[in-house]
Amino acid sequence: MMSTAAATSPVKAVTRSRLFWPAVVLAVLLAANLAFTPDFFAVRLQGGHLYGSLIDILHFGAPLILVSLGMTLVIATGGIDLSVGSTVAISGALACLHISESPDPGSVATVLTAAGIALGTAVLLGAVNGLLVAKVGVQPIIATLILMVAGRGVAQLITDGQIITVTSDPYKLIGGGYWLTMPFAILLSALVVLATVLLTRSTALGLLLESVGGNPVASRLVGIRAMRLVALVYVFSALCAALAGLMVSSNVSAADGNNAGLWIELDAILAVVLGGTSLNGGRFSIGGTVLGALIIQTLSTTVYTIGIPPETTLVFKAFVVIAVCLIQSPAFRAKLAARGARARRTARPHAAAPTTNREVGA
Amino acid sequence: MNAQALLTRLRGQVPLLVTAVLLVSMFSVGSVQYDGFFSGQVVLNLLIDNAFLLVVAVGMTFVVLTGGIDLSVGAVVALSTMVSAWLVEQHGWPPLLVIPLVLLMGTAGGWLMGWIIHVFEIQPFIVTLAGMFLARGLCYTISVESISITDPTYTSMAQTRIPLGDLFVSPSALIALLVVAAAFVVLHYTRLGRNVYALGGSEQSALLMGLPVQRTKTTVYAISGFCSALGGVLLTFYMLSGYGLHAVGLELDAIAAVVIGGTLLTGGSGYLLGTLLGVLVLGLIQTVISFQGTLSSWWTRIVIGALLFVFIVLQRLITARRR
Amino acid sequence: SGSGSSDGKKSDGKLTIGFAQVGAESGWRTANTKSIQDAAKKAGVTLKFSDAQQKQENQIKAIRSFIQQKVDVIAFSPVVESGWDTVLKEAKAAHIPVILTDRAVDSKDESLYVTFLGSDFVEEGKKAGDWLVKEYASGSGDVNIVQLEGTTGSAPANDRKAGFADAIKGDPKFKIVASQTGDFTRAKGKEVMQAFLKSQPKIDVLYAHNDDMALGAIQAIEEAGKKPGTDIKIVSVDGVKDAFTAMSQGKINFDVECNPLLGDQLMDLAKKVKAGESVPRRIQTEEGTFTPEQATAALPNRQY
Amino acid sequence: MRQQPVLEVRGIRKEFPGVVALDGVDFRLFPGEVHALMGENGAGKSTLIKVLTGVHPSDGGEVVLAGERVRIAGPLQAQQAGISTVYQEVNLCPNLSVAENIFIGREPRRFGLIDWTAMRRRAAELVRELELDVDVSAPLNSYSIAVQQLVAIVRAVDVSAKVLILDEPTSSLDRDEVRQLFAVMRRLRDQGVAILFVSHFLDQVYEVCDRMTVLRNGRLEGEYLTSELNQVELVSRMIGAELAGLDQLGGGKRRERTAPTGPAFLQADRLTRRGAVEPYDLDIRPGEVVGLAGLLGSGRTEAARLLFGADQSDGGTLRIEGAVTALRSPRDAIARGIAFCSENRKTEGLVGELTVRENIVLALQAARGWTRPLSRTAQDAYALKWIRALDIRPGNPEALVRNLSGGNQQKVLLARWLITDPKLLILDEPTRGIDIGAKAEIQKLVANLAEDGMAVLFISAELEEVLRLSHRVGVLRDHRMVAQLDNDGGLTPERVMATIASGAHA
Ligand SMILES: Nc1ncnc2c1ncn2[C@@H]1O[C@H](COP(=O)(O)OP(=O)(O)OP(=O)(O)O)[C@@H](O)[C@H]1O
Ligand SMILES: Nc1ncnc2c1ncn2[C@@H]1O[C@H](COP(=O)(O)OP(=O)(O)OP(=O)(O)O)[C@@H](O)[C@H]1O
Ligand SMILES: [Mg+2]
Ligand SMILES: [Mg+2]
Repeated sequence: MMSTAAATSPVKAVTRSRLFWPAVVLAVLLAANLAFTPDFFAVRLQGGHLYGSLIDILHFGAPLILVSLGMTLVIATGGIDLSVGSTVAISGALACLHISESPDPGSVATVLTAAGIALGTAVLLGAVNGLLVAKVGVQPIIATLILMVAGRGVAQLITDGQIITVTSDPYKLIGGGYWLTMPFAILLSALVVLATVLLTRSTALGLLLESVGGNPVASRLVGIRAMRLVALVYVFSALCAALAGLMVSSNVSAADGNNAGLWIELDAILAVVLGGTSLNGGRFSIGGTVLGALIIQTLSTTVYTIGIPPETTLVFKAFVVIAVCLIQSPAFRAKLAARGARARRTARPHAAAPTTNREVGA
Repeated sequence: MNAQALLTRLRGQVPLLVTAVLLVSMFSVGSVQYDGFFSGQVVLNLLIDNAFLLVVAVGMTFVVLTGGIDLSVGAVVALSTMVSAWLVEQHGWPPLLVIPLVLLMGTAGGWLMGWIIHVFEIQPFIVTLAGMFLARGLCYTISVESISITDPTYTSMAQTRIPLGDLFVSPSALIALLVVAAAFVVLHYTRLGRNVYALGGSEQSALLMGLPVQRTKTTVYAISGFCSALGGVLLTFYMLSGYGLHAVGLELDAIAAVVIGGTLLTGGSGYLLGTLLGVLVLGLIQTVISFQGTLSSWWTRIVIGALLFVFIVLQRLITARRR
Repeated sequence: SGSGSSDGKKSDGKLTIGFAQVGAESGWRTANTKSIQDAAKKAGVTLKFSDAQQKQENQIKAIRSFIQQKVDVIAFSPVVESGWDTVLKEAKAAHIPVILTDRAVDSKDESLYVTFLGSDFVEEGKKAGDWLVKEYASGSGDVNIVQLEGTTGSAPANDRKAGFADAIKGDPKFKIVASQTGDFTRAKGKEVMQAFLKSQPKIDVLYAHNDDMALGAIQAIEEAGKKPGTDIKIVSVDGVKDAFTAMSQGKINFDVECNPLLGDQLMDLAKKVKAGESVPRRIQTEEGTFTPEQATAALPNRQY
Repeated sequence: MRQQPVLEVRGIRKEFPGVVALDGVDFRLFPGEVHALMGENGAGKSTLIKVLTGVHPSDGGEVVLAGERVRIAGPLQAQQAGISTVYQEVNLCPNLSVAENIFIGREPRRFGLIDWTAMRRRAAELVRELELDVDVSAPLNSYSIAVQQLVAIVRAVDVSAKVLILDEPTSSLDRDEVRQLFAVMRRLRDQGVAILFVSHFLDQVYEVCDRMTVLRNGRLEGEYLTSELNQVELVSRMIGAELAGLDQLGGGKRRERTAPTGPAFLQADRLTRRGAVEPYDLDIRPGEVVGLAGLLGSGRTEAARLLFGADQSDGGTLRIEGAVTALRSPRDAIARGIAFCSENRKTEGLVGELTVRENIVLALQAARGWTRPLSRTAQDAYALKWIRALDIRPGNPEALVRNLSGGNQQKVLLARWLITDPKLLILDEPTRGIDIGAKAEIQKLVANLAEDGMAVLFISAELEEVLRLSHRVGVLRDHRMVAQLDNDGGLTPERVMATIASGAHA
C-alpha cells in the first residue's frame, strides 16, 4: 500500500519502480504473440522503411500515446478529459478540409497552414474546457462531455458528413510517412513525449501539477496558481489530441468526422491508469502512460494476429485487462505471497504449535 | 438553533432547486417554441422513454456517491436484454423465472466487481471497464444478431398503458419511480445509505471509524449491477428484443445524469432526486431536438451539446452566486 | 400553443413526413440522408427529420414524438430488425402509415407497416461471393480469403458475412483464413489489414464489408510492398466514389453497389400511401455491381 | 493492581518498507486506569495503536484481549471487541453532519429506519456535555480542527467500550476543553474503562495518568507508575540521554526583550469578514512576535486567514509596508512576503503523496513560478538542512509525507514556510503534536527569527507558549478582538484568562 522511496538494493529499486509491472505486462503480451507468429519480433528493411509487427504497434500506437499523454496531465490534476476523441475528429477534419480546398494540396506551406489551423482550433477548444473546469467550476467529466457530444457534430459539420480524401505527400508524412527509415508518426510522438517529460520534470511544472491534484486546498494556500495550471492542462490535452487527429487522418489520407478517434478517450484513460497514475489525481508517470498505451495497442494487434473471432474479442480483452490489473495490484501480489508463505509454513514438518487464535468479530 | 439547522439543511438543497427551476424553464421554452409540446403526455413520455436510464442512473448514483464509477452498466443492460431474449425465445423459459435470474446475474456481477475493486485495490474505472468488455462480449457469444421477443408476458408489459385521465404511463415508468423511491429511502434512512456517503467523504476515515467498508463497497456495486439488470429488463420491455448493441454509451448518459443532478464525481455529496432531475434534463433535451425536427445529424449533436452547456453553466453560476 | 394547430398545417395541403434516421455513421448514411432531404424539398414535402445517433431507443423516441406531432407518414431506417412492435402499434393506433427504408423489421404483424424500400444486405454479400466463385472457377489451388467485417453485431455486417459465406460454401478451396472487425472505418481497416499481412503467409483475396475498410486496407497492402488488385484481389460493398476511383486504378476488383439514393422513391411512395393507393409490400432499390471497367465509365457522374 | 489486564500485547513488531516502527513492544492496559503512552515524535506510539486496532497487520507478536489471544482484522472488529479509538489525525467524514459523525454505524433507528430527530437530539446532548456550542446538523467541515477533534472524542466516548484509546486528543484543545475532557476520562475510569492516552504535554500526563509506558525508537523503554517517575527522568527515558534540567526543555525563561518600535510591516484597520471575525485592528512590526490567544472557536484562525488572503475580507483595510493592499489570494500575500502555516496539516497543509523534500520546497517553488525550478541540489540542500534542524525522522528526504508520524509532518510543514524567508510568518498552532524537545527547538527558532527582523503572528492553544514568545498578545473572544496586552514580563496566563472571561479591555 505504501512504500518509502528508500531503495535498499538495485534489484529492489527496479521492481519497486512504477514502470516495472507495466513493463512486465507489455513483455508478456509481446512474448505471447511470438508463440503464434514466430517472426513477430522480426524487423526488416523493406523499400527503405523498417517493416515489422513491432513497428506497426508503435506506428498505430502513436496517436494513442499522444492522446494519453495529454490525458495524463489532466488526470494528474484530478480531472478527466472526455473530449479528446472529438478533438481528434475536428482537427483531422479541419486540416483535410483546408488541404482539399487549397489550390496546391501538395505544398508544404498548405500542410503547415492546415496543421496550424487544426492546432489553433484545439487551443481554443482546450481553453473552453479549461475555463469551464477551472473558472466556472463545472465538474471535469461533464465539462468535457459537452465538447465530446458537440465536437463530433462540429467535425461532421466540417466534413459535411462525408469522408474527405486528400492527396498530399507532405500531409501524408505526418501519420503515414517515413523519415530516416522510421514511421514519422513514431518519431513525432517520441519527440512530444520527450518534450513533455522535459517540460514537466526539468521545470517545476510536474511538481506543481502533482500538488494541485494531490491536495487542491493546500496548493492554493502555498500560492500555486491552480486555476491557470488546470486550464493550461486542458489546452495541452486538446493540443495532443489535435496532433493525434492529424496523424490519424494523415495515415489514411482521409478525414472521417464520425469515426476518427471514436472511443479513444476510454483507451487513453485506460492507458493512463494501466501506467500507474491514479484517477484521483496527484502523482503521474509519463513513462507509465506510454507503456500503458503500448499495452493497449499490443492487445489489439494480438487479437488480430492470433485470430480471435470478433464475437469473442471483448471477452478476451476483459480477461486480459483483469489479469493485467491483478498483476499490477500490490494488494493482489501481497495476498498471493501470503498464501504461498502459508502453504509453505503448513508444509513444513515443525510448524509452530497450533494456537487457539480467535478471530474477533469475523 | 432549530431555525438555523433548518436553514443549513435548506442551503444544501439549493442546487437541487436550481436544477428543477432550470428544468421547468426549459420545458416552458419548449412549449412556447413547438406545437404540441405543452402537454402532460410529453412529460410522461419523458418517464416512459427514459425509465431504463432512470433505473440505471439510480444505481450509478450509489456508486458515484462512494467515489467510484461503474462503466459496465450499459453493457450489463445489453447483456440482460440478450439473456432474457435468448432464454425466453430460444429456450422457452418462462419469463417469471428469467427475470429474477437476470436480476440475480446483474447483482452478482456487480458484487464481484466491487469485491475485486476492494480486495485487490484496483481502480474502479478499470475493473468496471473490464466488466463492460466482458458483458458486451458475452452478448456476442450468445448471438451477434438481435433476438426478437414475442412472449406474451413481455409484449403485454411493453404495450400495457396505465391511464391517468387523458394521459397514460407505462408499467416500466412506474417501476422506475418505485426504484427511485426505494433508493431514496435506502440512501437517507438506512445505515447502508449513510455508510455510502461516509465512504465517499473519506474511505480512510470510514475504515477508521469502524464502518463496514468492504461490505458497503461490494453492496454498492451489487446495487448498481442490480439496477443495470433491472434497466435491462425494462429495456427488454421497451424494445421487445435482445441485442448486443443495445444501450451503447448508456454509461455516459447515466454518469451525466448523476453529475448534472448535482452529485460530485469525487463522492460523498449528492442527491438521489438530483439524479431524477438529471435524467429528465437529458430526456427533455432529446425531446426538444425531436420536436425541432429540422436538424441534420451533426446539428443534432451540436445542439445537444449547446443545450447541455447552457444548462450546466447556468446551474453552476446560479448556485455559485447563491453562496 | 396547442395540439390543434397541426390540423391547420394539413389544410394547406402539404404532406408531412417524419423520418427517423439511424445516424450519420458513414458517408453512405450521409448520402442517404441528403438524398431524402433534397427529395423532400423537391417534392414540396415537410420533412421532420430526426437523427438517432445509432441508438434504437432514440429512434423509438423519435417515432413517438412524430406520433405526438401528428405527421402524415412515418418513415424510418431501423437500427436493428427487432423490437419495433410497441411503437409501431402506437403509430397504427394513431392511423399513421409507416414506411421502412433500407432495412426490414422482423415483426410478425404485417399490418404494422405498409411497405419496405431498401436493399438486401444478404444479397449483397451473395453477389460478392458469386463473383469470387466465378473469378476462380478455373483455378484449383486454395484461395485464401481475409475478411474485414463491419461493426460486430450490426445488421450489414451480419448479413454481408452470411451472404458471402453462403455463396462460397460450395467449394472447399475457398478458405476464410482470417476475419476481423474493422468497424466500417478506413483507419481500422488499414490497421487490421496490416496485422493480417504480417500474420498470414498467403492472402489471395480481401473481402471487405464496405468500401471504407477496403480503401484503408489498400493502403496497408501498398505499404507492405504488394499490389492491391493484383497480388491480392479485393471485393467490396457500397460503391462510393473513392472506391470507384480506386477501381479505375485497378485496386479494387469488384464492388457491389448499395444504393443510398432512395429519396425520390420514398417521396413517391409516401404520396401514394397518403392518397390511399396500394403499394407493393417490398421495393428493392436499384442496385448494380461494378467491375473496374464499369466503374471507370461511371466515375465522372458518381454523386457520392 | 492485581487484576488481569484487559488488553495486553507481547513482542509486537511492525515494519514498514525501510523502517522498523515497532520492535518487540510489550504493553499492558488494566481496567480502571488511565495509561499514558510516551515517546518522541516517530517513536511508534500511533503505530502501536494502529496495530492494536487492526489498521496495520502486525509482523509479529500477539494481542491478548481479556485473557484470550485475538487477531483483530480491522477497526470494525476492534470496535466490536470493545476497543474505541480516536486516532491522531482527525478521521471523520468531513461531508457528513456533526451528528452523523458521532453516530454513524450506530444510528438510532425506528422501524428499521434511521431516526434523524432522535439522532440530532442525542448528538446535541452529547456535544453539550463537553460544553461545546455547535450545530449538530451542520457539516463537520464547517468547524475548526479543534472542534472536529472534540467530535471525534464524543464519538469514541459514547461508544462506551471497555477500552478507550485517545491518540493526542488534546493537541489543539485549550485549557477548558482539556479540563472537561479529563473530567470525562476520570468518570469513565471510575466506571472501569481502561484508557490509553497519548500526549506530548507532560503536565497533562501527570495530571490524569496512573501509569505510563515509554517507547523509544520503536522499542519498549519501560513501564512506570506516574508517581514514581518525575518529569526529568521521564524525558531522559524518552530521548535516551541524561538531561541537565527541565528548564532547557521548557524553552528557558521568557526572553527579556524590548518590543521593537518603528513602522509596522502590516496594519489591519477594522478588518472583518462577516460570520468569521468582527472588525479588528492589528499592527505587526518587523522583529515583533504577536500572539493571539482565545478559546476554541474564538476566531483566531479566521482572523489570521484574512491577513493571508486565504479568505476575503469584506470590510476594513489592510496596509502592508504602509500601502493599502487588497489580498485576493494567498498568492498575493506570499508575493508580499507573508507566510501562513495552517493549523490543519492534513487537509490544508501537506500533499501526502509527495515526498518530504517536495513538500518542503513547494511554497518556495510556487513563488518562483514553474519556469524557474529549484535545482535538485538546491532542493536536497533545503530538505537536508531542515530535516537536521528540526530533527525530522526518518531523515530521508524521499520518504512520502503521509507515512511520517504526526509530529514529523508538522515539522515538515513548518520547514516549508521557513525556507521562503518571509517578512511576516503566521503560525497557526505550529507545535501541534510536536514533542517537547522539538517544541523547545521551534520556540527558540521563532525567537531567533524575530530577533533577525521577521514579524511573527503566533497562534497556539497553549497559552504558556504564546506568552513565552510574544511581545504582545491579542485576545479574541467570540470572534471579536477584545484586547491587546503588552507582554512586558508581568503578563500571566491567569491575566489572559481573566481577560478572555471578562471580555473587556484589561
Ligand atoms: N504507513 C507507514 N509507512 C511507512 N512508515 C510509517 C508508516 N506509518 C508510520 N511510519 C513510520 O513509523 C514510525 C513511527 O511512527 P508513529 O506515527 O507511530 O510515531 P508516533 O510515535 O505516533 O509519533 P508522533 O508523536 O509524531 O505522532 C515513524 O518513523 C514513521 O515514519
Ligand atoms: N462556540 C463555538 N465553538 C466551536 N466552534 C465554533 C463556535 N462558534 C463558531 N465556531 C466555528 O469554529 C470555527 C472557529 O474559528 P477559528 O478556527 O478561527 O477559531 P480558533 O480561534 O482558531 O479556534 P480553534 O482553531 O482552536 O478552533 C469557525 O469556523 C466557527 O464557525
Ligand atoms: Mg502519532
Ligand atoms: Mg484555530
